[in-house]
Amino acid sequence: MAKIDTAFFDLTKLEEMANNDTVIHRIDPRVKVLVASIFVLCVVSFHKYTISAILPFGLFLIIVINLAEIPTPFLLKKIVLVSPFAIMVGIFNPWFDQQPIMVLGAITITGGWVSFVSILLRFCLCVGAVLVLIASTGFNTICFAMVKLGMPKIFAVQLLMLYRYIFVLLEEGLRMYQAMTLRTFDGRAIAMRIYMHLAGQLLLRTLDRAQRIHLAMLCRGFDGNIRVCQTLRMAKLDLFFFAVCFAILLLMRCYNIPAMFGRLITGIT
Amino acid sequence: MHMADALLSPAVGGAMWVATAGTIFYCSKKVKEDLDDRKIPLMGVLGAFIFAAQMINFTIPATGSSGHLGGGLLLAILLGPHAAFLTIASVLMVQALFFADGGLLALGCNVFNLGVFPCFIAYPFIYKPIAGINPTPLRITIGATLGAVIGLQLGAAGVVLQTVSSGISELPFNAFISVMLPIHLAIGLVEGLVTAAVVSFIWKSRPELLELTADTRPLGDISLTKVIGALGVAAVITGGALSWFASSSPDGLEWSMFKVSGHEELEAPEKGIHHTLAVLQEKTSFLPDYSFKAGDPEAEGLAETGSWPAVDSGTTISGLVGGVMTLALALSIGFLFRKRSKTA
Amino acid sequence: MSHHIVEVQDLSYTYADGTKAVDGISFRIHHGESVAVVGANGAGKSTLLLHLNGYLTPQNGKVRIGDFPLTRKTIKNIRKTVGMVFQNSDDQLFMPTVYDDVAFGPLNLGLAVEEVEERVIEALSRTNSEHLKDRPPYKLSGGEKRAVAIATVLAMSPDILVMDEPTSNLDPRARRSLIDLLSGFHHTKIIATHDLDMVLDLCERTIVILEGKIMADGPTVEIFQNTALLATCHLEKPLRMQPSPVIGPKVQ
Amino acid sequence: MSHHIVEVQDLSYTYADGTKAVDGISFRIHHGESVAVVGANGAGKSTLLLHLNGYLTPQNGKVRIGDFPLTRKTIKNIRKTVGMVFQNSDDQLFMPTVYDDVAFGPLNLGLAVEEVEERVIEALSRTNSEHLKDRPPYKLSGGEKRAVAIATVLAMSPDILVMDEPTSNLDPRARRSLIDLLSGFHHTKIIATHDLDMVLDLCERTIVILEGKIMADGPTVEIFQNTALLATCHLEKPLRMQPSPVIGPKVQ
Ligand SMILES: Nc1ncnc2c1ncn2[C@@H]1O[C@H](COP(=O)(O)OP(=O)(O)OP(=O)(O)O)[C@@H](O)[C@H]1O
Ligand SMILES: Nc1ncnc2c1ncn2[C@@H]1O[C@H](COP(=O)(O)OP(=O)(O)OP(=O)(O)O)[C@@H](O)[C@H]1O
Ligand SMILES: [Mg+2]
Ligand SMILES: [Mg+2]
Repeated sequence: MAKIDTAFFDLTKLEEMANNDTVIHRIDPRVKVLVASIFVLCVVSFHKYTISAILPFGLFLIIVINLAEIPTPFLLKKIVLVSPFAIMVGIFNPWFDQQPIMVLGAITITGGWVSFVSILLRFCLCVGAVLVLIASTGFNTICFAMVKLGMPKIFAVQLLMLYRYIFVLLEEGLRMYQAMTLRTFDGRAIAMRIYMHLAGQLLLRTLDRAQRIHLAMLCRGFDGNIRVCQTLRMAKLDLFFFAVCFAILLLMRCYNIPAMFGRLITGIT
Repeated sequence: MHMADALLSPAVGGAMWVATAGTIFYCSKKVKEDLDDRKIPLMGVLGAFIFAAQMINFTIPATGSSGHLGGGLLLAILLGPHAAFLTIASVLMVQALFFADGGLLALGCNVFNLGVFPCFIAYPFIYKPIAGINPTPLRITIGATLGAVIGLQLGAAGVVLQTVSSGISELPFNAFISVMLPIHLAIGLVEGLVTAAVVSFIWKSRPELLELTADTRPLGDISLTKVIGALGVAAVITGGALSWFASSSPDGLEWSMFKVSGHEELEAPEKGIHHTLAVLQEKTSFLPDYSFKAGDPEAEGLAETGSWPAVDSGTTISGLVGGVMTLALALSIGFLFRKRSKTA
Repeated sequence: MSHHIVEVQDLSYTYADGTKAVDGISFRIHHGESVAVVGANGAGKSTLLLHLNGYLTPQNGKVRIGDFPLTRKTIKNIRKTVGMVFQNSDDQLFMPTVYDDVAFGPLNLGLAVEEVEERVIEALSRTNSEHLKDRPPYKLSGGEKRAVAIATVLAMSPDILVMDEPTSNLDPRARRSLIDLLSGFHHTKIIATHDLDMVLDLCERTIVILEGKIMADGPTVEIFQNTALLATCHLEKPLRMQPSPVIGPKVQ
Repeated sequence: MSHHIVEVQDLSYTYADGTKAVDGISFRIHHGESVAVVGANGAGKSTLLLHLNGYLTPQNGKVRIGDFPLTRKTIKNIRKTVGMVFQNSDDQLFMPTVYDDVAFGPLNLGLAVEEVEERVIEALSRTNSEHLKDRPPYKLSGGEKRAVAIATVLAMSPDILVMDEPTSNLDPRARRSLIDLLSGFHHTKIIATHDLDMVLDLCERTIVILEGKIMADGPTVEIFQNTALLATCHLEKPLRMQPSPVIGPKVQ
């Protein structure tokens, strides 16, 4: 079936999760956006051969996922779905970088394999972080948070509008796609020639719709400025949460905790 | 093709973020100055349209593979470059958040690659001069196809540059670009044809809509010098950020300098295919491997930061043991939560 | 205030492609009247309505709303006076939540936040949709969307309500509750529709349009009894005025 | 050929987001029957119809069309047998001209060009829209679009016609001519609609759905006289079965 069905599903599913009410959901969205950004920045800032030092970040993520009660199978499925590009690019590392990095008995592990695993790890963590952010916050709230963090308002307004009409247009597109499929019989994706007509038709309707929406806005006193009464209140608890997360992330970034831990256990220095 | 966080270094990702954010601010100001309040709903709805249209795949004739609408150039034609850039940024942001296409850090790169080139290069310098003020279907087709192809080639080159200069992937510049460009040539052709068809369709059926939406002012609006200037600023920012990161971690700089000079101390394996590839990479990656922080080798875990080729089995084993334990801890935490939520 | 609240004089409008959608229409609608505009598909109903709130400015002729002739200068005031409910509610609900959407207009009027809140709550409760406050519009059913769309308009406290096909795509119950809702309003109402049974319930006066021209303008009941007129204008008697079918005509 | 032509057994469908749109529906429709599917907004009518032409494959339960159970293998045949007319004709007409659009299906069937031409002309003439042949679909009126949409389906010579709200947004005359058109077809017809008066004219049997479940299935006239049932299912008696309003109730 077409991607368009799944897109609809993903959007509604994530939006639904965002309507939950957990500790993580209640945190101020600005804090969440910032923590997610710092998280990603920390993860990607490790050297390319790093594996063990990144693992604690996974731990952090798993704790947040569970606190936010986000279903793990769903997340895993999404991560796998988008992995091809990272894997495709990363898979060349073992080939180009055959520098031995460690020897475990008879097996020599090359730098390429280590950095490949590292890429996959980073990938899962970064994608995970984004999905957790959206699933625990919701798109509109993220937008408001970004405005508070300095995003231009006009950008935010059309972003909100885009999000609002994605649902309408996906449905419209889906129905056109259904109508077309029902008169084709070989079950393959649609021909490019047909697609052009489909897209043109949809665009025409979209442009007309834009005019009607503009009219609707004008009728209600729209003058180029969008005013929204949305109040975000940063509570002490939010600041505390931010401080704690920041400290933890920094700690994990600066110290290779697993290695330290391992040294402690094995007694090797 | 979307850049992914996992392949980016913070320096490159950060620099691209700054450049993109700057462009967003600039365009927001421009659109606001435009005082055309029709554009706000139009941008939103057209963004949603691009999003929906991209979700329908079609087969590319004679190849059997499937493609989808790109949208950058189409938006520029319908909205003018500034509004189009904002719209593309929005579409990519929604995709990054909901479909994990790319990621938070890579968003900067993706918006840059898929937005700047079509809006500020392909549209004003290729599509517009060719299509002219009184377009014909032929002019539209040529302009859109060429514009899309060139825009996408630049975008693909952007992906390659960003990947290579991040240095997480080992792909050498030459090999990578010689794969990316031809692939995106094909994609660009398809995208161009679809864009052309869609624009011609609107132009034929409701010409007034194009007049209504398109930036009717001629080229003077964005001059070549301005664009080159903006790109130059972006490049300077990139370079500045890079060298700042580099100088703040002298070890990393030193390390890459050694690598470039092929210094003996590094004892890199300088023979056979590795040697040639290494040389190739040195020659081609004009932004060498900068690393963000390699300051404290002890804290980094010597084996992993790999002050090349130190194979310290002790550190390695403790890293391994600790890593396995972390993993086990992670799994058990997940398991515990699951159990609790089931009993609750 | 002027005695007649909506006045259209010899209005014409031609679209860019040459379609003459409105062709010399004149009428007056008084304060508190409820008027139906009916006619075939493409007769020009929607185009006419677009003039009443100043989205289209007259190419020919005049439009007067209350004390103001419709000009570039008065448009802003006129849009405050005239509230328009669209055929497709999705076009009208463009904000992230129902609350934001209803608050959009009052905020643009420059009201204080508390007053905005008050208006929103009042508008939502008048359309019985207070419980939908925090929902995003795409999660509403067709009937709920229509009710919220009306609330967005009411929040501007307009004097005149203009509606384009308010009952389309609603199930019978949702249609009925909409009609009940509208009959409770004491605004001047102008409704373009194909649902002649609703006209029978809501409007004492009907204007019939054919190809951009007024064919009849008078009391609803009189017009609906003029079978010849209805036939030329692509209309039919309202279903309730048609003979009830023989029960069980087709069971084999 | 099988005696009963459409058979649905214990069909359920849950959308990816967890909405249970169809919940254990079973019925049999015989050759030549004309059946209405009615129910509130969101009752699951459209979802049910999408199963009958193989756009959705059953998650639970079975669908049999003619001699074939609906499976991945038989989909092709089933799509040929079942023609579907959508609620919004714009969704269905996407080719540059009416001719191309009607020819789209037959061409996909792999027919020879002459035969395609023949079929197109025949389908267009059966819906009285031959004169629209070379017009682009987006320039047609609502009623014309609906007629062409039906022609696109007829060109595939289906045995069964499935229609989702065929009369929505049509003016009274266009609605009437559609009803006349449909009553002239001898196909098996399955029509989901809110227009109960049309049901009265076209369908001898009605299936009432509420929240994905069948609440009633029987002769139309019986169902429409069961006021209690109609009320629980968000429906009302067809307008023609409602009392005619007192003439002139509201003229002031
Ligand atoms: N944007 C437009 N450009 C060109 N022609 C248009 C446009 N909008 C409407 N028309 C044409 O103007 C005429 C009147 O259209 P209008 O939408 O006012 O009719 P209507 O009475 O509202 O019809 P319906 O009952 O189908 O809503 C029609 O012939 C239509 O095709
Ligand atoms: N693609 C989808 N994804 C998720 N839920 C959906 C989807 N399509 C429909 N639904 C939901 O399934 C239920 C049944 O919808 P359906 O469209 O079948 O109702 P319907 O009876 O045709 O309503 P209407 O009379 O308004 O056309 C509704 O609750 C609807 O919100
Ligand atoms: Mg209309
Ligand atoms: Mg439906």
